[in-house]
Parts: sequence; structure tokens; C-alpha cells
Amino acid sequence: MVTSEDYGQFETAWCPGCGNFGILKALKQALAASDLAPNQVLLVSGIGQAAKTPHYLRCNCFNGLHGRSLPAATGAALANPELKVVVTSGDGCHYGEGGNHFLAALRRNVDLTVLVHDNQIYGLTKGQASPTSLEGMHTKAQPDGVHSYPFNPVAVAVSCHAGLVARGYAGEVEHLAGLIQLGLAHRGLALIDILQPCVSFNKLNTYQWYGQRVYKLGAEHDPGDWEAAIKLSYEFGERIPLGVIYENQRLAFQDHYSVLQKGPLARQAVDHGILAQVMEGFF
Amino acid sequence: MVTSEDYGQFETAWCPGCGNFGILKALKQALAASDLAPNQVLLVSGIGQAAKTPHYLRCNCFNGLHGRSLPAATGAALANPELKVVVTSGDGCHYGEGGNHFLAALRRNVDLTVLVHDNQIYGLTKGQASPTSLEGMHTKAQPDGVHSYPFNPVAVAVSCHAGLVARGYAGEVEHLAGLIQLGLAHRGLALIDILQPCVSFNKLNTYQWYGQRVYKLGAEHDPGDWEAAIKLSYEFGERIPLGVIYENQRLAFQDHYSVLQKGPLARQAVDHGILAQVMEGFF
Amino acid sequence: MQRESLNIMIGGEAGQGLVTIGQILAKALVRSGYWIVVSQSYMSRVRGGHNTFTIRASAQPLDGPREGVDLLVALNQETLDLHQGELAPGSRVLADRGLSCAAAPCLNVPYAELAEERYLNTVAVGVAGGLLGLAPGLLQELLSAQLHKLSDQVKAENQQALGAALAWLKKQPHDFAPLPPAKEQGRRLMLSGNEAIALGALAGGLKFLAFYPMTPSTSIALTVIAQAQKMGVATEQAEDELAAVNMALGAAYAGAPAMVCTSGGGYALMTEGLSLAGMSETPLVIALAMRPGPATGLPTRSEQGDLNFALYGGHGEFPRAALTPGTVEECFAAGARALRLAEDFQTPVFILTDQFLADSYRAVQPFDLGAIQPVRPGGLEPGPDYQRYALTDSGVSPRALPGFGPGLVVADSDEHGQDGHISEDLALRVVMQDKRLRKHKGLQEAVWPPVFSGPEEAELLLVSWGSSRGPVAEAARGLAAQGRQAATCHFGQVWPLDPAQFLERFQRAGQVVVVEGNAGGQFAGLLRRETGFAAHRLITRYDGLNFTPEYILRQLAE
Amino acid sequence: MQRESLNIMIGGEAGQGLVTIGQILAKALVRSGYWIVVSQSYMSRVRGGHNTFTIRASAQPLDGPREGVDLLVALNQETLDLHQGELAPGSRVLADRGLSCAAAPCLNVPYAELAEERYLNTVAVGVAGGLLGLAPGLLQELLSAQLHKLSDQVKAENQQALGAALAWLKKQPHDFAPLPPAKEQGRRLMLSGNEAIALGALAGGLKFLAFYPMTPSTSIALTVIAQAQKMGVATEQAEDELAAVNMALGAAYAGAPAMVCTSGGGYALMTEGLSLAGMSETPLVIALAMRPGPATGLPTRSEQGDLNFALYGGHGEFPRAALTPGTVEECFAAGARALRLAEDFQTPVFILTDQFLADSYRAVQPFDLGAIQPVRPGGLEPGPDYQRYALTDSGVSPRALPGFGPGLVVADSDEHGQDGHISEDLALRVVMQDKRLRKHKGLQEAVWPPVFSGPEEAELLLVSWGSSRGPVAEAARGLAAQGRQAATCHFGQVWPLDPAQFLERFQRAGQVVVVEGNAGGQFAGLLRRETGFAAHRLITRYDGLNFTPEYILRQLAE
Ligand SMILES: Cc1ncc(C[n+]2csc(CCOP(=O)(O)OP(=O)(O)O)c2C)c(N)n1
Ligand SMILES: Cc1ncc(C[n+]2csc(CCOP(=O)(O)OP(=O)(O)O)c2C)c(N)n1
Ligand code: SF4
Ligand code: SF4
Ligand SMILES: [Mg+2]
Ligand SMILES: [Mg+2]
Repeated sequence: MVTSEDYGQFETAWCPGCGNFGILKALKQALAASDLAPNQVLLVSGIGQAAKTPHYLRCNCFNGLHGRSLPAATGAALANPELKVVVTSGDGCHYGEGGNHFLAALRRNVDLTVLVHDNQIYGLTKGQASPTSLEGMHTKAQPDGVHSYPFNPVAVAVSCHAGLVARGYAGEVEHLAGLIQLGLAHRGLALIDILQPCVSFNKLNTYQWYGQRVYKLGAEHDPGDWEAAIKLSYEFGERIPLGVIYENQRLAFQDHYSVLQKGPLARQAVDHGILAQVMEGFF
Repeated sequence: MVTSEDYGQFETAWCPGCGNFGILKALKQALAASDLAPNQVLLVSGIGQAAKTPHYLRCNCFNGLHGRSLPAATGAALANPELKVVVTSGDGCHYGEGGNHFLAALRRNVDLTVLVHDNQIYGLTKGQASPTSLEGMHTKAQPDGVHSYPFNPVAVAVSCHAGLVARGYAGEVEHLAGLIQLGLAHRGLALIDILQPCVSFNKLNTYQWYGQRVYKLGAEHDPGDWEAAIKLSYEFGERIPLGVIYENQRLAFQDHYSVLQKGPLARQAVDHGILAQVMEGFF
Repeated sequence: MQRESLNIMIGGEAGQGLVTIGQILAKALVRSGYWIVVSQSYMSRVRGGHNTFTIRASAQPLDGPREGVDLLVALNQETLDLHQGELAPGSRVLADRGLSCAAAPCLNVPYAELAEERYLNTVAVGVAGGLLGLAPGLLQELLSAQLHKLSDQVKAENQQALGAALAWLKKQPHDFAPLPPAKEQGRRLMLSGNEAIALGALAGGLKFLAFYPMTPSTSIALTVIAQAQKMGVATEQAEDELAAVNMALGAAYAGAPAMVCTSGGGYALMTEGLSLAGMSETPLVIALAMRPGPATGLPTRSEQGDLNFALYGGHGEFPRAALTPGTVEECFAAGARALRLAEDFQTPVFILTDQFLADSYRAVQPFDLGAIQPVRPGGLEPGPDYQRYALTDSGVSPRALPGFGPGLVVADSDEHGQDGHISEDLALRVVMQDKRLRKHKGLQEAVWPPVFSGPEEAELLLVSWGSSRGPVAEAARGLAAQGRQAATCHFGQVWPLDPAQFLERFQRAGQVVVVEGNAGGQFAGLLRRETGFAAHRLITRYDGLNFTPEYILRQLAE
Repeated sequence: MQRESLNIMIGGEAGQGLVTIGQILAKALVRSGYWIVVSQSYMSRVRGGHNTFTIRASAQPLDGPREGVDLLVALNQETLDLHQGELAPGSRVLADRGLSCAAAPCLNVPYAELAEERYLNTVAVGVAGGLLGLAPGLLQELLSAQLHKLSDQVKAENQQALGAALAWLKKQPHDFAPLPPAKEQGRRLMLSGNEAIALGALAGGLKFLAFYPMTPSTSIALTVIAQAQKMGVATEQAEDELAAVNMALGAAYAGAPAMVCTSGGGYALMTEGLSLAGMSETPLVIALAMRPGPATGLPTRSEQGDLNFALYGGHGEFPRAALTPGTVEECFAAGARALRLAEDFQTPVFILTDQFLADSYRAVQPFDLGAIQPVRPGGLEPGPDYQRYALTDSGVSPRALPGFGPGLVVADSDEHGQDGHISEDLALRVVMQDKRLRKHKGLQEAVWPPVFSGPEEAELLLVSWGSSRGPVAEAARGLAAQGRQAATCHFGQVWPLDPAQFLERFQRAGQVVVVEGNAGGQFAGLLRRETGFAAHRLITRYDGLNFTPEYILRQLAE
């Protein structure tokens, strides 16, 4: 039995009170509850406060570039189907710099668990607007307020028929751990957009702000109902639903690759005999 | 009165029968019908067959990089609010390489008319799948068929509250010209996704295929009704609606900039007196 | 009159199928024992315009293309208009009845009489093949192979067209001098440079390829993809080049030897990932097929203009290697070698090629696959105390794969300690940067030495890298024929450089001339930077075409 | 004891407000007539860790920072532990009551008694300012300016805290030797390198800025943004760096002098756009603030590791210029100059800086704005026959703006004719490439010459570029004090190079030592490549910190 403690306890570089602590805790709990040992898990991240997460638990880690965690994770998942690949990065990473990869990963439905620490701000670079920042929010880089319509990751994910789409909240650790566990169990891309207060820079979307708005979805919502999910995905205002918004059973991207049926590519010897046959076509 | 002829007639490098011819014709008609003279218009494009369009009519032209037409167009529009900026590129350009810019431009609602020559294939590079290629389509690069869920530009645009979202068809030139004209008249981002047969590489989505499916939206659809638009945006199968799917009156991105009220930036002299005042803050 | 070599040019519009004609003729020549060098020239469009497929053939081994045309297969009048100036003495033109050519005897083929219009290509193969003295049975066989997916009726009609063409030719009086018969050569492959890179990489252990289409690199990917299932390779067309390179890094980290292929603008987008390969010490092969820039430039033409960018691309400092094959055989070797170097030194390795070599078919002896040891990453199980970036004398840390043992494999883009975890310890920074940079020495020791040929004490030393190898070799032969003491030196790898392998000989040569396909003399600049040696002269080309011996000789004569 | 200069270090955790303390003290010093050089050291985090803000101050002009600490304002014990080894003779420590320091006399400030905890910074300003002999009225004034947005009550409480601190200090026996009084200097600005680049660009006619946040470049953007409305500049935070550079190109094409600012990884993403600037001949200024790579590296530290990448980034070949300011004044000049060069030569121009200079505040004489002629693009109306890429001797085509006249302005990423339309004419390609490359000569003629100082016939010539200017100047002064014939040569522009401006003097020098903040000796390599001159020695630094004169002297002594 794996426990949360197997994932260790590390000093972080986060601000006291940051929502990332709740996410880290939930992640460890979910991994343990899924009975995944640290060496079976690969955490892939980009750059940002959220993206430091893999340094704060015991696991395999590929901490890559800002915005590029999804392609790196996709590559790793295609190289070794036995790894449980979890992606953990910020809203800037996933929806800003990495927006194109986000779209592509949803459409591919790669079997990945994708955690987006969505603090609606660029934390590490000290407080510029992110794609999910609400219109009108003021920052030093947006002194006249944000002019863009906020990105709705949940809606876009549902519209691209991603495997599982959920929203969690860093202030609801147990509930979030449950969502992550569902994500880990789902075969296909599981997006978990996590509302994450940034106590240093986001003075608008605070614990209080989120706390007043979030509610947990109950059994009345059927995540298998795509139309209902689409509708629900636009609810982000006075009330914000938490839970699994959408789930389907589309084939995971990896399952299209026959080579992956044979396990990790590194274990499959190169067959020069077959190559010699291939060469025959060029004589 | 501007006429279509003012936009000239040029030899193209397109294949005979290509859907691009219809789009080019419709574009010229729409520009003329909008009474825009060539020197008032700036066409911005990326790279691809579609992106060659600006070379085939008389107008100002910034033919930039594959996938990067929207940022270039945004920059030009922010530099000179008197230019009518039209973007014309392929599905690969806009939804593939340029996917992140597509999302951002929608959210900004830049006052641009964006024509996507959507042939559901990479034409210029000889027939690889594009983001809008249907699942299962076979190409040399996808010999086992496309595995990704097709990108739905109309749905994503509606979900991002882009200013005007329409679908046209290269086989319906008059109708398309009308849509482009509406796009030119709309203040805000007007996306016109144009079904465009590629006779050389897309043997699936042919004139016949589109012809059997398209129908024109009538007055029963209210483009102001966002919920209806969202629903309609998912109709892409046995039947494919043509026409304006969604329109709103969100402020165009440019209208947030007070400096643009004074006209082109190039006409505004740099005021060293004001700069001297600014410098006072650093003493 | 018998010729030492023969230039056959097929010209016409895109979409007329001239590449098919060219490939069948080229393969027939190879099967008949000839050596070939193909040069393809095409425009950035799918239909129309003007393209050519030129085969230089000889009964003797060839190094490169030559100028001039001996047999012009003109599919339209434009081809005649554009190329009649290139026709050599004794040349012949093959063209449809309506077309005319003043410069050389023209065989006007009654295409419409010999077959239906859609079999025009087959008729052209028949007439040209017949003129070249190729065995009818061989042409039939290659035609069937070409058509293997089509219906029996189409096959039969094609063979009929071929027969009609051959029969028609027999009745035409012509005194076209074909090549002398070739010696029996045993079975040889016909491969383009890009196909060879792809096959070489497969031989070397490639397991993952990500790419975004870009001429002239795409055929590397398509060659791998066509064999991916059989060879157990996972491939993916990425959403952009940023994704391609990061997918490759993720795959390589997880144990799949990985390659990306691209061209200039796509490579530009990969440079951030390149730097990550350097920092995370992840093996990565980048096949960079060059075309003229800047920006979109001339997307279907050739240039060697991205050498500097390959050597200095990516922010920060990290070791790398750059292979610059000059022949199709070297392309194959480079494919395998690049994977080996990337794995052994855990750093990015380039294969630099260009449109000319990428698309140039050649006759190639079968490869000795037994001599290639495919890369197998991660022999090591990560033990409980595994440290991804353990310090070593060579700078190379033992590599283990995540999930293959009890330990953890931590790779990081930030500066980090031996355990891979982020660190802001500035003394450690120096230790880790020194560790990474130490790998340069190993790469330098493993470098493919430059290949000299010709006299030791040369009056003139022509230096090439990449695809200019062949033209330079042919030019040197021409100079030798004029009685000059000309030698050549080819760099099949331009980075790292080991001056001990060449500098002394450069210093002894009367005149050192660097021949490279760019305007700036980028390799000459590199030589000077690294050795202080300033080439006496530079021959450059940047009009989108490959070098020819004639071009080099003309420049030298100026 | 009176000192020539004084090093004041404020140390503590991120979030403790040490930058505020530092800025107030620095400005007070400047207002009091002192010269300052600030060095900021901070970690890649928002709270916690260990940061410092160090002010070197002197009554004489200063060129750079120095090592050692004379007054350590320690906001926590860690600061004491980490920096007590740097304390110079006669130094003093300011720390809270509970904290202890063995290495130097410690003034234990009873922070809790003097004010509420949230006013700790103000108390620190008071005590440190008092020790430095700064006028209480001046401190009060600067404190009010700092607090101008806050409530009256907070202002009053802050002033109270300041008063309490000053009063407390008066009662403390201490013999800290402050600086000698400074001469009256007239009004001077206090500016960091990045602020100066931004203001210089505004003076030079900047009208458009796009960026994506990236340390240490972000403050350039924030400085412009803060003044954008007033100065009539359109700015946008782009979705990524690809967008930022392409937005800038679109804006520049349409007539707005444009700049992007970024750091290594972001610049990597801009290299494709850079190449487009070259091909489309669109003016573009790239302010590249360097930090240690590869990859994410040390995001908040300093390095000069991206010189090669700036010079060779982008596919294909095209002209460019690279300014490398070494002082805050040069940063301002470079901001304006870069826009001018970009516009005059219609090609990309770099401003290379690094974290040290970016964040280094200095006292600066007011600029003569009248001497700067802001760029005004497109004086020309496009006439009916306007050709965007008309051939000229200089390679520069008259530039007109779209929409400003009856003619059309066609810019293209493909190879093109004079009219801007795509072309595959290969002879034209050479004509157009030669046209573009001709601009190099004009850029070379316009180059900022390197600045020599010290004896003509030097035993030792220390060469710097960018931020190493100051430390090198100070090191040379140190050598001169030892009686050595040491001269310096600073390159405020590293590309193009005009060897006539320096080579002969380099050849005459006894020993030429290049001092640069990278491991590879990138500028030394460039020198050799371009002139054949091999520097005798290289002093490098790549631990994330800036050079100091002491570091240089230690290396020289080795
Ligand atoms: C290519 C590139 N551009 C910019 C940066 C600088 N950068 C680092 S983190 C970050 C934003 C982080 O925001 P987010 O992803 O939301 O993470 P958070 O810090 O809020 O958790 C940026 C812009 C970078 N590292 N790489
Ligand atoms: C960065 C970059 N990558 C790849 C290419 C090669 N390329 C040119 S056009 C094209 C695809 C074109 O597809 P699409 O945008 O759909 O246009 P179409 O030709 O179908 O009209 C690609 C991949 C390029 N020019 N630049
Ligand atoms: S800046 Fe915000 S996101 Fe970053 S650690 Fe602090 S509270 Fe968390
Ligand atoms: S390849 Fe397709 S898209 Fe391109 S010109 Fe031909 S038909 Fe049109
Ligand atoms: Mg964030
Ligand atoms: Mg397309």
C-alpha cells in the first residue's frame, strides 16, 4: 500500500498561504490512493510557480520549458506506456504560452492527467494577467485593466471532446484529491482545472471570492451528457461548479499505436532483419 | 465607386479547380461592395496556398510567416486604425501552427476580418492532415488515419465571444462575398471559416461532399443568441450550416486604446516635452 | 561518339508526373549498372510552373551533378524554351509533336497516337528508356512495380503504352549515342539523401520521430513513417515545431531515441527546445534540411545558409555536434551516427543537409547493417540513490530511464544539482556548467575526421562541407585534368573541429578555397574563429541551386 | 576613517521589502550628491529565500560595483550568516535585537519598540539613513513620495516610525565613518539600466511595444507601459513571444517604431520573426536581457551568454546590429539609437543587456533630449508606382507606409521582386539578397566605435562589452594604482565591427585580455573570426553574478 508519506515532504519556494500547497497535498493523496508508487509516476511540468511542483514530491520528473509541458508529456507517454504521466503547470503555461499544445492535446486525447493550477495570474513573473484573468483586472502590465475575454478552459476542453474534464479548488483538498484520483483512473486526457488563490498577486480571485462561488456538482449532473456538459462549462460567475463536468470513453491517443502494445519502446530491440526487408523496397 | 476590377487580375500558382479561386473572387467582390479602395486595405497572410492570396489582388500586403498572420495583423491594426485589415490564410496556418494566436485574437476581439481557407488539409506541403481533417482520414503522413478529434473553429470562436463568427463555402461565391462584406462591416473580430475544396490532396472533402451537406441559415437563426450559436456551432456532419452563426457588439480591441483615437501612430509626433515630464518621476 | 556521362533532364509542369518518369529511368539505370546523381528543381506549388528532374548517369562512379543536357525529355514547350541553351553537343530532345526546338535534333513523339493522354508518362519512359538503351524487360518490370496498387486493366494499358513507345522508337532513325554498357554491379539501392538519413536513423535505433511538415525535410519524416509500424517507431505530426522538439525530448527522456526533422523557420522555433536538450542532457537528433532564407525565402530550393544558426542556436552555452554528410552514403551513416553521439553524450546532434542532397537520388551499395550497433538507452536501472546528473570526468552521467527501477529520474530545465532538483547555489552552477561543457572534449575526440583527397602538397586545396562535396570532387578532377595540383578536403562533420586533423595541411597548401552554399562564408568564418586560419578564397552560391563543378571552375577562373 | 566609497547591503527574504529600503536610501544618496552603483541579487521566488540589494556609493563618480560590505542592513539572521564573511574593516551591521553577528560591531535595532512590525522597512531606512549621514528631511520627503498612494494615517505612522528611528540612532554611541560630504551635483536621475533603455526608446520615437513577461527583461516593458498613454505608445502583453515579435513587425510595417523585450528562451522563440524582419526589411528593436542558460537556467541571475545567439539567430543571412551598453547612460542612448538604426537600415537591431545592468540603479545627469531626433517612419507617400524593395546602392529602399498614399506597400517573407511580390526567379534572388546584405556596410559605417581609455601603449589591454565595462574600468584603475600600464577598450556595439577602429591598437598592446560573462569567450571568438586577432587571455564568469574589479584582479593574478 502506497501512502502519501511515500511521496515525501519538502521545503517549497511558494509563499505562505499559496493555493499550491493544497494542490500538492491533494496530488500526493490521490497518487497514494491510486496505489501508484513514486517510481511508476512521471511528473511533467513547465515553468512557473505551479510548475515547481515536481520538485516537491518524490517521483520521476521532467521539468521542461514554460508552456511546453504537454508535448514533453506526450512524447514520454508515447515512449513508455507503463509510466503514469501527470502534468502539472500554471494557467499561463497551459493556456498562455502553451495554448496551442493545450488544444492539440485535448484533440489527441493523450492518456495524461493534466493539473492546471489556475490562479488567473502569472505568479512567478510577479503578477501580470494570464489568459484566465477576468476582464478589467488591473496589474502593472495591464494598468487600464485586462481587455481580453477570459479563456474558458473547461468549455474548450469539452468542445474538443477531451476524455475527462473537471474543475477543482485548492481550498477543497479532499474533493480535489478525489478528482485527481478519477483523472488518474481515466484512460485518456483528464483535464483538471484547479482554482488556486495566489495570495501575493491576485487580490481579486481570493479564497473568499472562490469560497463564495464554488459548489460541488451532485448526482444530478451526468458527465456523460455532452450537451449538459457544454452548458455547465459556461457557468463561471456568481456560481462556479466543482467536479467532473464531462467524461467520455474515446480511445486514448496511445491506444492507436500498435507498437505500444509491446510495452516501453526502450525494451524493444531494433530488428535489423526487418530493416533489411524494408531496404528491399529501395533496390 | 470601387469595383472588383480595381483589385486586378493576376496569374496564380494554384491548381486548376482549387477552391481558392472562389474565395479570391468573393473577397474582391466584397471589398468592392464595401467601397474600399485597394490602398485602404491591408491583407495579412501566413504561408501556404491560401496565404498566397494577397499576391493575387492589388492591395497593401504583409505576407508573413506560417501561422503568424494574426499577431502581425494585430500589430498593424494597432499601429494604424485607418487601415482595413483582412487576414487570409489556411486552416494549417490558423488552427495548426497559429492555434495559440487564434485563441488570443478571438479573446481580444481585434477589429480584423479573418478568412480561413479551410481545406481540411495542408495543401502547399502536399497533403498532410490539418487540425480540421476528419478522424480517420488517410495521408502519407497519417497512413493509419488521423487520430485526433477535429478542431471546431466555429465552436471555439463562439465560446470565446469573438465579434462575428460565420461559415462560408468556396463553392457559393455570392453568399461568401456577402459574408465577407458583413465581416468587413463588423467592428471587432470577424471569423469566416470557409470550406474550401483542395482538388489535389483532399479526396474526402470534395465539392460533392460539401455540396451535399451545406445549407444556408435563414432568418430563423438569430446570431445574437449566444446559446443558439453555441449549439449550431457543433453542427458539422450530415448537415453543415453556412452563414453568420454568431455576432455580438463587444468593444473591439483597438477601441480600448486612447492613442488610437488620434489616428495612425505614425502621424503622431513624439513629444519630448511630455517625456521630460515623465523623466521628472525619476529625479 | 560515346560519352563519359550523360545528363538526362525531364522537364514540365508540376502535376505532369515528371518525377515518376525520372524515378523509373533512374532506377532502370541503376539496375543496369550505371551510377547516377539526380538533381531535382521544383517550385513552391502543386500544379503548373516549371520543374525539372535531372539524372546524370555514367558507367563510372560519380561524385556530383554536371551542367548541360544530353537528353531533354520536354513535357511542354516551356521546357524547351528554358533549357535549349543548356543542350550539349550531340544532345537530343524528346517532345510531343506540336513542340519545337531549334537547338538540337528533336524526336517528336506522337504521344496521342501511341496511347491515351493519361499514359503520356509511360510513353515518355519508353521512348527515353529506349534511347538510353535500357532493356525493355527492365522497364516493364519497374513500371509494374510502380503500378502495383492499380487495377489490372490500368496495368495492362500501361504496359501496352510502353510497348508502343518502344516499337515506335525502333522505327525512328536516330544516332543518339548512349552510354557505354556498364559493368555488372550487383544489387544496389537507389536512395535520396533524405531517405538515407531516415534509414540510417532506423538502423541506428530510432524509436521516436516528431515533425511538422516543411520542405525539404518532410521526406525524412515520410520515410520513417512508412516503416514505423514494422520498425517499432512511434511517430507524430505535431501541432507546431515547438511541440515537435519537446515531444522528442519527452520521448528521449523516457527512453526512445528520438529525432525531429525540419527546415530553417521550423528550426528557429525549435531553438528553445534545443537549449533544453543541452540543459536537461537529453539526447536529441535534429535533421535540418536547409533552403534559402531569410524567412520563407525560396522554400523548395537549396542553400547552406543555416550553419551558424545550427552552431549557435539556443540560448546559453552547451555542447553539440553537427554532421554534414556530402553523399547519400554519408547521409545514411550520419543518421545512425547522430543517434549514437546524441545518446553517448546526452546532448543535441545535428544532421545538416540541404534540398539538393535531400532530393538527390544515387546508386548506393547495400549497407552493412551488422556494422551498426543500434542505440539502446538506459542500460542502467535507476537504483534507490540514482542521480541523473552525477559528476564524472567526461561530463557524461550514467543514464537511467524512469520506471525501469526503484530509483527516480529527475530532469530539469533550471540549473540543478546532481539529483536533478532545481538549485540556486551559484557555486554548484559553475560545477554543473563545467560538467556539461566537458562533454565537448569527448565529442571532439569522437569527431569524424575531414577526408582529404589528391596530392599531399597541393597548389590548390578545395574545402567542402555537406552537399558541396560531390561538385568539389568533380571540380578537382577537372583541375587535375588541366594539370593542376588540386586536392580536396571534405568535412562530413563541422563541429566540433579538431585542428590537428587538418590545420597543418591547410597551412601547407598553396591556396585554400572554401566552397559553400551561402553568401557569408560561414564555415570559412568558423575555421578562422577556431584555428585563426583564414581561407585564401571563398566560392559561394546562394541562388537556390546546388554547386556544379563547372560553377566552381568558372569562379576559380575569374 | 573616511572612505573613498561605501558598500551598503540590505539583505533579507523576498517579500520583506528590502528593495524599497534600498531604493529610498539610493535615491537619498543621489539627491545628496553621491554617485551610486546598485547590484541586486534575488531568487526565482516571490516570498522567502535570500535576496540582497547593494548600493555602492561615493562622492566621486563610480564605474562599477565592488566586493565587500561596509554597512549590512540585515533583515534576518540568514543575511548575517551568509554575508558576515564579506564585511570590510570598519564595517557595521544593523540588525534586529535578537540577531547576532560576530564579525563586526552590530547595532541591534529595537524594531518592535520603535514602530509596528509593518513599518520595519521605514525604521531600517531611518537607522541606515542616519548612519549614512543623510538629511532627515530628505528621508522624510522620499518616504512621502514612496507612500503617495496610501492613506494619511499610514503616511503619518510611517513618518513617526522614521522619526523614532532617527531619534533612537542619535542616542546610540557609534563611530561609523560615513562618506565625505558630496559636492553639489545639480539634479540627477536615478535610473536602472532597464528603465534607461525604455526611456531612451521613448525618446527615440518608440510607438509600439509587445512583450511576454520574462525576467530580467520585464521591467523594460513595465517602464514603457507606465508611460504609454502619455507618450502615445500602443503596448500589448502577447500570448507568447512568437506573437510579440510578429505583432511588432506588423506594427512597424504599418508605421509604428517597434520594440520587443525578452530574455534567452523568449528570444529563441523570436528568432523566426527575426529572420522575417531581415527578409521583409522591417525595422525591429529587440532588447535582450541576458540571464544564465541553457534553458531556464538561473532566471534571476546575470550572464552574457547569448551573444552568439543574438548574432547568428534566425535562419538565412541578413544584416543586423547589436548594441551592448555598459552604463545606464549607454542604455538610454542605446534605446534611442537602436530605433534609429532599425529605421534607417530597415533591419533588426539588438540591445543586449543582462540582469546586473538591467537592475542596476545609477545616478545619471539629465539627458539632452534636444540632441535626439525621434524616428519618424515613412516620410514618403507611396506613389502609384511605389516599390517597397527598390534597388539602391546602399541596399536601403525608400520606405513608405501603407494607407498613406495612393500606392501599395507590399512586404513579403518569400523571396520577392522590387515590388514585394513573391518570385522564384533565381537570378533575382541573388540581386535581392545582395541588396539586403549591402546594408551591412552602412551599418558598419554607422557603428559606435569602441571606447579606449588609459595609455596608448599599454602593457595590458582589458576589453569589455556590455555590463562588464564598469568592473573592467575599476580593475584598470586598480592596476594603474599598482603602477601597471593598463588600458581598457569597451565595445558599446559588438556588431558590425570595424577593425580599423581597434585592431591596430590591439596588436600593439602587450597583452589583450577579453573580460566577458560567459564560459565560451564568445566575443573573443567573434574578434578572431572577424579580424584573425586572438586575444591573449580570457577572463570569464558564469556563476550568475556580475564581474567585480576584485574578481578580475584575482583572475589576472592567477
Ligand atoms: C519562453 C518563456 N517565456 C517567458 C518565461 C517567463 N515565465 C516564467 S513563469 C511565467 C508565467 C507563469 O505563470 P503561470 O504559468 O500561470 O504560473 P504561476 O507562476 O502563476 O504558477 C513566465 C512568463 C519563460 N520562462 N519562458
Ligand atoms: C514554421 C514553418 N513550419 C512549416 C512550414 C511549411 N509549411 C508551409 S505551408 C504549410 C501548411 C499549409 O497548410 P494550410 O495553412 O492549411 O494552407 P494550404 O496550403 O492548405 O492553403 C506548411 C506546414 C513553414 N513555412 N513554416
Ligand atoms: S506568487 Fe502566488 S502562485 Fe506564486 S507562490 Fe506566491 S501565492 Fe503562490
Ligand atoms: S494543392 Fe489544393 S489548396 Fe493548394 S492550390 Fe492545389 S487544390 Fe488548391
Ligand atoms: Mg498562474
Ligand atoms: Mg489548408
